[in-house]
Amino acid sequence: MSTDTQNTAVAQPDEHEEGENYLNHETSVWSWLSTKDHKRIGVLYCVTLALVFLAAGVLALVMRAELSGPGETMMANDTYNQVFSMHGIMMVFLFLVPSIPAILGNFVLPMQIGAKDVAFPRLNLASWYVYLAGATLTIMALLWGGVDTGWTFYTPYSKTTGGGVLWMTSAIFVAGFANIFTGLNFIVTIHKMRAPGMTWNRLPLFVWGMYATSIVQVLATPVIGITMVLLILEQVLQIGIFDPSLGGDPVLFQHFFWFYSHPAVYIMILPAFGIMSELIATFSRSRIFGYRAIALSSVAIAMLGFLVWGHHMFVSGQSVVSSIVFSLITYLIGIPSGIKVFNWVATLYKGSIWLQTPMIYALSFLFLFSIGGFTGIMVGVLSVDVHLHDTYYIVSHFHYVMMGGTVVALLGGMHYWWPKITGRMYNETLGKIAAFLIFVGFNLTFFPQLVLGAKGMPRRYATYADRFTELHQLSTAGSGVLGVGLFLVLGYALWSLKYGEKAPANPWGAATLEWTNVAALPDPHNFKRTPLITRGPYDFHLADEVFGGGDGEADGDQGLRVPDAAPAAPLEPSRDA
Amino acid sequence: MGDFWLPEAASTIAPEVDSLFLFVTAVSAILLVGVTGAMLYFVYRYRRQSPGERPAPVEESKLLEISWIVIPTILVLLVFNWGFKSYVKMHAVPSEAYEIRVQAQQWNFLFEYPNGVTSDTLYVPEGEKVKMRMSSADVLHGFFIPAFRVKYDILPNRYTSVWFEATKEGDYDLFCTEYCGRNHSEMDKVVRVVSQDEFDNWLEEAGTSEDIPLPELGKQLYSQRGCQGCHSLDGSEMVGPSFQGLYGRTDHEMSDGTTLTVDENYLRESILKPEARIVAGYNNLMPGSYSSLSERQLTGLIEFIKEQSDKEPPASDQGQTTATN
Amino acid sequence: MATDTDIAPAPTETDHHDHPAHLQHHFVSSEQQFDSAKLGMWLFLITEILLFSAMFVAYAVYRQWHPETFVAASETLNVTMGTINTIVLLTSSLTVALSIHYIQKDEVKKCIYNLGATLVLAGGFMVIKYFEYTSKFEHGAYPGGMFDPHGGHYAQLADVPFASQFFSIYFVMTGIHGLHVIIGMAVIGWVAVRAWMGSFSSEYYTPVELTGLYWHLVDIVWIFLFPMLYLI
Amino acid sequence: MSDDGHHILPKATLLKVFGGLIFLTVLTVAVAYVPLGPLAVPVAIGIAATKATLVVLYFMALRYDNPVNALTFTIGIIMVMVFITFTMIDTAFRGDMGNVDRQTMGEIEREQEAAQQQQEQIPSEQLRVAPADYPDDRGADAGAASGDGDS
Repeated sequence: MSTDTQNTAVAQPDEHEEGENYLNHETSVWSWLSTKDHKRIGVLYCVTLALVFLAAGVLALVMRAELSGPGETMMANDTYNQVFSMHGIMMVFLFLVPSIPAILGNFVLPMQIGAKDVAFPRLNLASWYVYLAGATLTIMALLWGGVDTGWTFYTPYSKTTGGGVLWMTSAIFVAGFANIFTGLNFIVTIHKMRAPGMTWNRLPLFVWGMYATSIVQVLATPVIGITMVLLILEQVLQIGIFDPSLGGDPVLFQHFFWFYSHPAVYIMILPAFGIMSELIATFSRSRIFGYRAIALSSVAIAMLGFLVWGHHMFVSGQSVVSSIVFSLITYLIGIPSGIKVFNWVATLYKGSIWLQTPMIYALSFLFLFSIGGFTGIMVGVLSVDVHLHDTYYIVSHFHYVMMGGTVVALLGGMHYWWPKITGRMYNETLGKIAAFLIFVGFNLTFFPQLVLGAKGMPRRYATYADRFTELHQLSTAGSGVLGVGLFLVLGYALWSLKYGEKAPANPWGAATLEWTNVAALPDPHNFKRTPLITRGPYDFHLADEVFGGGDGEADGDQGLRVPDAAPAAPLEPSRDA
Repeated sequence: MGDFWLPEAASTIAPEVDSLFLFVTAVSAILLVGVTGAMLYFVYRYRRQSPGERPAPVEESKLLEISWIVIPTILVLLVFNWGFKSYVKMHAVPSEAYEIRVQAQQWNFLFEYPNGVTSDTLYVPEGEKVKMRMSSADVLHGFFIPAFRVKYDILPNRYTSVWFEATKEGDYDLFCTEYCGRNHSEMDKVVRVVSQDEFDNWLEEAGTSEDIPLPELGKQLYSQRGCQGCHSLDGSEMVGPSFQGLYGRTDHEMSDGTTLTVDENYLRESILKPEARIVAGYNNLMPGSYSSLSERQLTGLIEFIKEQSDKEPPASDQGQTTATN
Repeated sequence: MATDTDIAPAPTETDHHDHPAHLQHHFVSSEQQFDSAKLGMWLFLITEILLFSAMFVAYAVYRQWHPETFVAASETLNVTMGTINTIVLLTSSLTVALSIHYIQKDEVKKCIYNLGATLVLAGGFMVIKYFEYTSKFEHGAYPGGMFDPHGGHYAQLADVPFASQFFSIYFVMTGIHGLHVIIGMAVIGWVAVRAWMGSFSSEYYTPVELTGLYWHLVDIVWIFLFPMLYLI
Repeated sequence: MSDDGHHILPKATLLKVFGGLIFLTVLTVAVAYVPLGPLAVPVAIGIAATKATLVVLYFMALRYDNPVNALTFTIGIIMVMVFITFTMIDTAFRGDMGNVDRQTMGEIEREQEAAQQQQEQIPSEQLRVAPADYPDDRGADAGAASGDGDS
């Protein structure tokens, strides 16, 4: 199996280099800042979010460094509290929630459904600016003395701890609009902008994932917005809804907070499911097993996701009745996620599996997300959660889901679509090394935390009892490996921008429209002609007839196969297509 | 496997929680190995041999799909039912339980026994059902004893409770698990499980705190009420001014630029109304909850602070306050 | 949702060869553009509903805990003013609906008159709201921590526990609703100006229709606020 | 133009709906003065829901609109219901833990203790310095202090 993609495509004619593409048809800074092209907005988001991830990731390394010893090793409690709060807030609200939809959703989704652009391009650009405004407010919060409330802002503590909280809650309120805009845009795009012949049953599963995500974004985000407004009013006007000393109820705040923040977990993970389906289908060259089950389970998860928020509150003073109800529904939501995992594994069966970097990420995802899911079942068990709540078990559980799930899927997706976004190939060998380092580093970091939590190590502790030391040190060591892996990715990604090999139009032999009907670097309007869709998204067995082979010349001796005269829609698209 | 994962079990509910935990862990491990094994096997078995491979589409199997919906559903419902039963048990406080009050504040727990004894170590008798009636003076806190597998948040505006029956003598950890600010991670205490006799003896002896001398009482309060978290006795800088050499200082500078002499009046006011006058260079971070100290406790605390200074009592206008010395 | 099988809409005959000025390049037809805009607006409306929902939850919870307080406190509100405001807002909804009716029939002038009438009614609503607010402030019926009722029938509230919660909810809900009215007025004004400039016709009136939808939602929120706060 | 989404509502319909809305407004105000006991809330909310439905179906023309829009709106409403219902499953069943208190437990206990102390008649020779109005103004002071954001 070829592991190196470098030496094959060099000799190939660079047909795609001629003519204009979305990167070179305009090049001024202003053309980027005022662009309404969904692909460019995706790139803008990509750069911004990479910076946020870098900042929040460095904070994580700092935290792990502090925890390398039981006492105070390098910072005071106050500093540590601010560091973990900022890590959580930035990762959740400014990185994970927007990440996949804003970067890959923006870039890929319209192409996958055969549209020229999203339904509301101006709104799309506005979403990026609104996001920037939110990020700016975050910086204001830092200048104002920082925030040490954790990402949950539980009252009454968040009311007593200074002005940074005001800025930070405003930041979350504002950044929420960016997500609403994106979600709203995608729903309308998927409903109204599909190319002729692109029926709901022919939608790629990434689109289904984005659709389910967008529903959650539109329905849940307004609630965190109003919750933040009420928290601000609580500080400014003392309205006494959440503050117990004024007659309010702190547990009510938790209801408001988790009504958004639990569905937000699905905002983060559903797009990852979408990417997974694309990767597994393409790199095993087979139709997704149980397409319908995967598509509909995404929507089911999105809806059920609104009924389980109370499982974050089993020991916070909510009624026993509601704990029981929430716990029961929590199990129902575990099942659709399980179905997906089984279906993905079944897709590998009798496929033609090609172990490129994106596929390695996909396989890591399957393993890591399974652990995330099983530990999720564990903390959903009422009496066991009493022991595990607010310990490192929870920390580890949600990192297995958020980092092992979302971030690993995002990395897989970035590698997969990197040729389409940049027109360059990354270095496959380094890619595999980094994927391996990330997998090992991740497990080394977070598996010890599962054990720590079960042994009773509470979360959000700057110092801890001596007997937890070894496991903490193991975890810190793992975070180092993880960090090296991630920086390696950053390094070769930047390197490939300049020195990477030119990418062909369809290096992986994928079957979705963005690979088969779009040039190596997409045209500003995506398609030369609107495609006419006559097949399912993963009909690889039709590859030769319908979309012109696409073995992926990166995997061997085949020459570059530019997509055939792309099957395009007739000039007058007709209803019965 | 239990030793690897879980801390020592020392309450009646712990074995129940543990067996459930281990059951879920075991089933998860089996499923994880199955899924990963199948995945790795397929990856090897069906690896791509030539770039032109066109595998034939696999027929979907309804039976397979239904089986992996139904089997997990049965499993999780089983687990839910199990967890639900022990959760209800955890919440049904037996009526005969011995009640201990827990007062939480930033960053300290105080335990109060029915006879009025207060303690900063939680003494509980072995083999007796004990109920903790908990409240907080400021923000949310959490009450967590890993060895007993009990946890519940402590709220400022209503009582919450947990109960347990300790089964093994020994010292165990007690942690605050709801993030509560700066010294959250230092808000831990010791739970000491002793035999019923020992417990009764301790309770009786501790009950005589009325007789101990004032400075001694102050010293106890200094550690019980969490003063040591912010005020050192050796002059080192902490969140609040050190008590060393504090009493009797004549050049104590305030944040508004004025200076004053540290006397009993000032100490008392600073304990009861910390926000009234702020020492230069410090922020007002002191909880307001010390106003619940009794007169005797206040006096004791002030006497204790006075002992930390070798200075003479301030000379002027101390008529009625020095009278108590 | 999977049952919705609308395929990309077919263009109408006129569209392909000469695009109307309002048609953006990435849409195939006016029809598609209109449908997209309208679906987008409905989605926006449900975000608005969910924005208000948290306040409705707060209301429901506190009312469930302290029903007597809510009855006592709501008696201090001025039902007459509330009723007048309800009728004012309902009328403004009618005028907006009529403005859409007229633009659909190409009667631009009548459309503009109705938009103008809506603006006037919305202004009237805010004026009445202003008088209601000031009369409360005069008697110390501020939200939450500043609550210090005195004078008139407010004085009795001093002894009612949790009355401040009622006024917090009252001010937050009506305040945010009022904010929506003001935003609505700005948008209606802008639409009226554009109508005046002749941007709209029966062929293209999407902004008028979307503004109408928004305004009706503002009305619906008030329809619930009125009985909840003033009557029960 | 096709019919869906561009349905022109006759003026008569609009006026009739408006008439209905005004009638229901008058009705709900009138009913508020009738002592209905526990029925007062459901009746008032029911009338409001009817009014809202009229507005949605006719003024917003959802009745003649694309079914997707109707579905969108319905899902939104369902979510609001879910939010209210599930939150109230908690707040209605907190049971023996009781409802929220207007003050913190600490303040309540402090007040009780203060009352007890007054009864106990503190001997005059003991320390006594704190301002006389203490502790009644503590709440206000604490509020002001926390508003400053001094940490």
